[in-house]
Amino acid sequence: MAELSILYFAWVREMIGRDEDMVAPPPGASVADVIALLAARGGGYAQAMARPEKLRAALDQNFVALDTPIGNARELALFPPVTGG
Amino acid sequence: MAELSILYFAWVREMIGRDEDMVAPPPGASVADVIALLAARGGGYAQAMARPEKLRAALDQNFVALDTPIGNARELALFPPVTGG
Amino acid sequence: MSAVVIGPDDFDAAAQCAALEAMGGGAVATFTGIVRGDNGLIALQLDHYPAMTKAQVERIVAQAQARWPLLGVRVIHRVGRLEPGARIVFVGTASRHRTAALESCAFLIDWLKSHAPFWKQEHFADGSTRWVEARVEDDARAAAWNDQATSGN
Amino acid sequence: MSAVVIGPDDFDAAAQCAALEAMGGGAVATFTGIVRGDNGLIALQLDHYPAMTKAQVERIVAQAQARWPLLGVRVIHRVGRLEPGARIVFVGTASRHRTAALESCAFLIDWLKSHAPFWKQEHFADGSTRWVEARVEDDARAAAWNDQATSGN
Repeated sequence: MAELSILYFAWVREMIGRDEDMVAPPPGASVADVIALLAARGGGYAQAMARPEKLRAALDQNFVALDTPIGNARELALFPPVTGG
Repeated sequence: MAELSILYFAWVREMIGRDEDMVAPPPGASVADVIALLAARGGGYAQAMARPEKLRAALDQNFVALDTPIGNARELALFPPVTGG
Repeated sequence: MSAVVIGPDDFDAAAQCAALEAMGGGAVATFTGIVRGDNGLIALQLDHYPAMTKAQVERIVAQAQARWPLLGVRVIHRVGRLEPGARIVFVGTASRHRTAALESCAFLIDWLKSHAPFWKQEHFADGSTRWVEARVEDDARAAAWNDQATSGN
Repeated sequence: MSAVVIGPDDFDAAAQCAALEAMGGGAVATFTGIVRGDNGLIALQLDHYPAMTKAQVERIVAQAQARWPLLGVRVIHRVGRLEPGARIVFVGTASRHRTAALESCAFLIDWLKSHAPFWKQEHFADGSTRWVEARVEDDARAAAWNDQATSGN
């Protein structure tokens, strides 16, 4: 099964205390499914993933909705809504 | 009767060939009446004043519509629509 | 530094921006107009109505300040002979709010175009000259700010 | 000079403006965002997603270029620790047309706010920190550009 790099930014990274993880999501999993898998790890993961509606995601560096299938993507980033500019 | 300074700008000044004139408009005269008086002088005046709808005016340095009475104003400026900026 | 400068001299846009940036807002918007060398144009001659110009521009600036929460405004409009590449006009606004800075900057340049007593004459390489005609769109853009104010947008 | 620069370094806004003014259009619009020292803020820390940031900003620039007739665009966004008074972001556009320069500049800063992967963390004098929350108005302003495109305005 393909490995997926997961990157964290802003308070997601701070709550988890890590910059990234590698996971092997089940076939057909969506971004939301991966978020649920991470939340099940408890601790900072559970805290960061507690309210998926507060999260935004990018698959292979393109913004996607949380119901998007992971497909063959290599990199999933999870972060709060952006606040640049 | 009060004397009124008339100032010309842009192509109005060029057609008339003068920067300014002094006139004594009749009591109750409007800006348009003064324009008609100037047009009656013929030559460059007639040319510059031929189409009043192409002219704009300021009385004592405030933009006014052409039907505005001269009243006690001391200075009338006649010019084309502005093109600054 | 006066908020409004009308005169023949070029200006240091960087110094203007630095002054606006130092006003403690988070947002500075600027617009700079430059002489284009189209169609053989060798110079623009900018005529104005000296006794009226500065007061009228200051009136427009006061309208912008009444309408948006601005920390600073700078308007510089040059007059006289200006060659291609020369700056004609600079508008700069500083605010705590991005939209206030951007909108007031656009308002000011739109209103300068249609409400300040300047006239441009084009001088061409063949010796001919032409007074620039006012554009209907410019009046429409300026009028649109009034419509917005009326409808509360 | 690249149209898009993402990095920790401050920049010479005057040089950016000079480059835009030299592009032969008649109109240059700029927006500069600056760190405000409100409520005891001593620094902003700007986080970003390095592999994605530049490509995403270039995509936004390409959208502006497709939508308005632009001669040049410059976007500079800083990252890392920035103290009050420091520039965070610069957007500059050059066009033959005043409205194209002004509108594209506003579009770019609105879209950077809502579509570029940057995150701001506030650091206060008392040692506390706070991640800035996205503002609903910012999304609404960015979305409004889409509505305009759809309705043909």
